[in-house]
Amino acid sequence: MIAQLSAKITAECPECAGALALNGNTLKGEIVTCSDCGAELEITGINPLTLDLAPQEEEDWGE
Amino acid sequence: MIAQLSAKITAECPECAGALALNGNTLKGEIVTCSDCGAELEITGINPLTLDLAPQEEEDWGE
Amino acid sequence: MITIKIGGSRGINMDYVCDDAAELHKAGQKIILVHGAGNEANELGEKVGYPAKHVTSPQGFSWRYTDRQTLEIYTMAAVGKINTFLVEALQKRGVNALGLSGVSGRVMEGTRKDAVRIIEGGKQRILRDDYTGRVEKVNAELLRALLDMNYLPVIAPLAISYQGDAMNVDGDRAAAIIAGAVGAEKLIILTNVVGLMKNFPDESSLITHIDKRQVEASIDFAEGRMKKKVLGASEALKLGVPQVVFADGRVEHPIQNALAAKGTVIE
Amino acid sequence: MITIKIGGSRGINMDYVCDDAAELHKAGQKIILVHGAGNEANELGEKVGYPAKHVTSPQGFSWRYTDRQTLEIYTMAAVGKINTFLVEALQKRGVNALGLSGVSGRVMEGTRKDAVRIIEGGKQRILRDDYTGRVEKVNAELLRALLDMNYLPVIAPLAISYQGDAMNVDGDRAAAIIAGAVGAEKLIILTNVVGLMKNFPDESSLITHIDKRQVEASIDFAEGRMKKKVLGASEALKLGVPQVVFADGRVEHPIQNALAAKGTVIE
Repeated sequence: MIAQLSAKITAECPECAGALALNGNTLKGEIVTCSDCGAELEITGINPLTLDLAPQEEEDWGE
Repeated sequence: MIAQLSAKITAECPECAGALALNGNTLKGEIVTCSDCGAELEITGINPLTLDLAPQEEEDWGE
Repeated sequence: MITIKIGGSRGINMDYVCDDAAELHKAGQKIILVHGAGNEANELGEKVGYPAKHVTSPQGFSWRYTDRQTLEIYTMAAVGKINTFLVEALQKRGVNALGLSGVSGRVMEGTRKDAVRIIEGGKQRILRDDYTGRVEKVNAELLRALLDMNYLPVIAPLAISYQGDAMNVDGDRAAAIIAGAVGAEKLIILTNVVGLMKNFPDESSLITHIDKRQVEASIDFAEGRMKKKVLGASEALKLGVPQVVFADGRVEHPIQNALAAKGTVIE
Repeated sequence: MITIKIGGSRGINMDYVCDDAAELHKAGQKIILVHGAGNEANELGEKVGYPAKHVTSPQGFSWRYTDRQTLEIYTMAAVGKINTFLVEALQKRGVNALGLSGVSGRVMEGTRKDAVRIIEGGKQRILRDDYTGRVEKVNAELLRALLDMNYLPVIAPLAISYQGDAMNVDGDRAAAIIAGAVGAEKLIILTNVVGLMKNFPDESSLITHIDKRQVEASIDFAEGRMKKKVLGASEALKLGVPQVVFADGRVEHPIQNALAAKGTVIE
C-alpha cells in the first residue's frame, strides 16, 4: 500500500514559502502544483511530511 | 499420477517366456524380477501391458 | 550480420524462427537474436502471486513497473526460461547458441530511471524504485568476439545501469541499439502481425515500404506495442542501420521472408 | 587460475564471497565461479505449486527428479535468479562478470540419463523423463577466451546433453570437471560448514589436511550433501587439479581463507 496523508494539511512550498493546501488522501510520491508560484512539487515523505521540487525527467520507453 | 495395473495379471517373461505373476498395484516403470530366469524386467507400458529387459545403468550423481 | 528481434507476444512460432535461424547460420549468416519477455513474466507473476503492474507516463506510454520483486520475476522468466530454452532449441538444431542477459559482460548498459513520473487515478506520482531503464551503450566488442568464434548470441531484455543495477529494458529498443552498435546490415523485427498496416487489422492494408525519413510519421499506423517497435526502428536507422524490416513471426521461414522484403521494409 | 564452487545451501554469505572475489579479481587473479541452485529451486517450486520431488537411487544417492516442468522451475531459479543477481552483485563491485549456463556455447556437455533407476515405497522403478545428467565435456576454449578478455565467468549448474537437451547437473561435480578442463591450480568449494569434520558437527574435529590418495576414504566423514562434494573433489584431483579446498562460506574473506589453507585441504 502507498503511504498517504491521514487528514487535510497546509504545508509550506519549498520554492516560494507560500501556503500549500494538501487534501487528506495525498499520496507519497504524488506531484502537487503550488498555487502561488506554480512550481511542481513531489511529496517525498508522509510521516513526517516532506516536499521537494519534482524532478523533470525525459520521456521513458522502459518495458 | 503414475499409471498402474488395475488387477492381478499373469504376463510372459520376454527373456524366458516363463509365467510372470504381477500384482494389482504394479506401476509403469516398475522393475520386476522373473522368478524363472531371474531377469530384471521393466514395465514399459500399462495399457496395453508391455515388458522389456530393465536397462543396467551406471551410478548417477545428478543433482 | 543481421540482428533479429523476436517479440514476447503470443502467436510467434518459435520452431519456425529457430529452424530458419539454424538454416541461415549454417549457411554462414552471422546472427544476433534479441527476445522479449512480456507474456512469460506476466504469467509467472500470476503464478507466484505477485502480478505484473503496468503504469503509464503522462505522455501515454505504458510499461511494467519493475520494483525489486518484479525484477526477480521478470529475470526468471526472461533469462531463466525464455533465453535458456531458446538456446536449447537452437543447440538441438546444431547451432552453437550462447545466451546472455545485458547484465553479463555489460552487454547492454544505460541509465536507470531512478525517478519515473506516472499518472494513476488522475494523480501524477513519482516512482523511485523502478528497475527500468534505457539502453545507451552496447559491448559490441564482446558480441563481435562471440560471432567470430561462430556462436549465435541470444540476448535477453535486461541491461545494467551505470551504478550496477540490473534493469528491465524495452526489447525492441535494445535490439535497435545492438544493431547500431555492431553495424548490422538489417534489423528484422518479428511480430505476430504481417507488418505495419494502414487500417489495422486489415492485412490487405499492409504497408510494404516506408522511406526512412517518414518513419516517425508512420507511428500513427502503429497500434499499442507496435508504437515501441516503430520507435525502435527509427532509433536503429538513426544509428546507421541501413534497413529495418517488420515481418510475420507466425509463418514458416519468417527470417528468410524478411530478407526477401516480405513485410514492411523501412530504408 | 582458480575455480570456486558456491553452494546453493543456506548460510553462505554472498556479499562476503563477492567482496573477496572482486578484491582478488582486481589483483589479477583469474577466477571461474560455479554456483548451485538447490534451495532457490525448491522455494520457487513451492510458490508455483509444483514442489520439487527428490528420488533416491538403489545405491542411496538422492537427487531432484527433474521432469520437464521441474527443469523449467530449476532453470528459472538457477539461471534466471541466482546467476543473474550474482553477476549483478559482482558488476556492482566493478568486476565484469559474465553469466552462462552450461547450455550456452555447450560450456558443459554430457550424457542425459534417459533411464534412471530409483527406489520408492520399496519398489524399484525406471524414470525415463528425468532431465538430469553428468557433465563429461567442458568448452574450455570459450572459458579461456572469456578469461583472457578479463571477464569473470559465472556458471549455472545446467548442462546440455549430446542430443541437445538441457539438463540439471550436480554443481559440485560440474565445478570439478570445469576445474580439470581449464587446468585450474585450485578448486575451492565454499559450504556452510568449516570443512570436513571427523565428528560432525563438532568444529574442533575439523580435518585440516587429507592426502589425495585417501580422498575416497574420507567420504565416510561426509554428511548428506557433503558426500557429493567429496566425490567432486576426488574427480577434480583425478583430472589433475593439484589442490581442492573445502572452506567456510559464511565468514569474511572465504576465498582468501581457502587460499591460506583455512579449512580442509586435499592435495
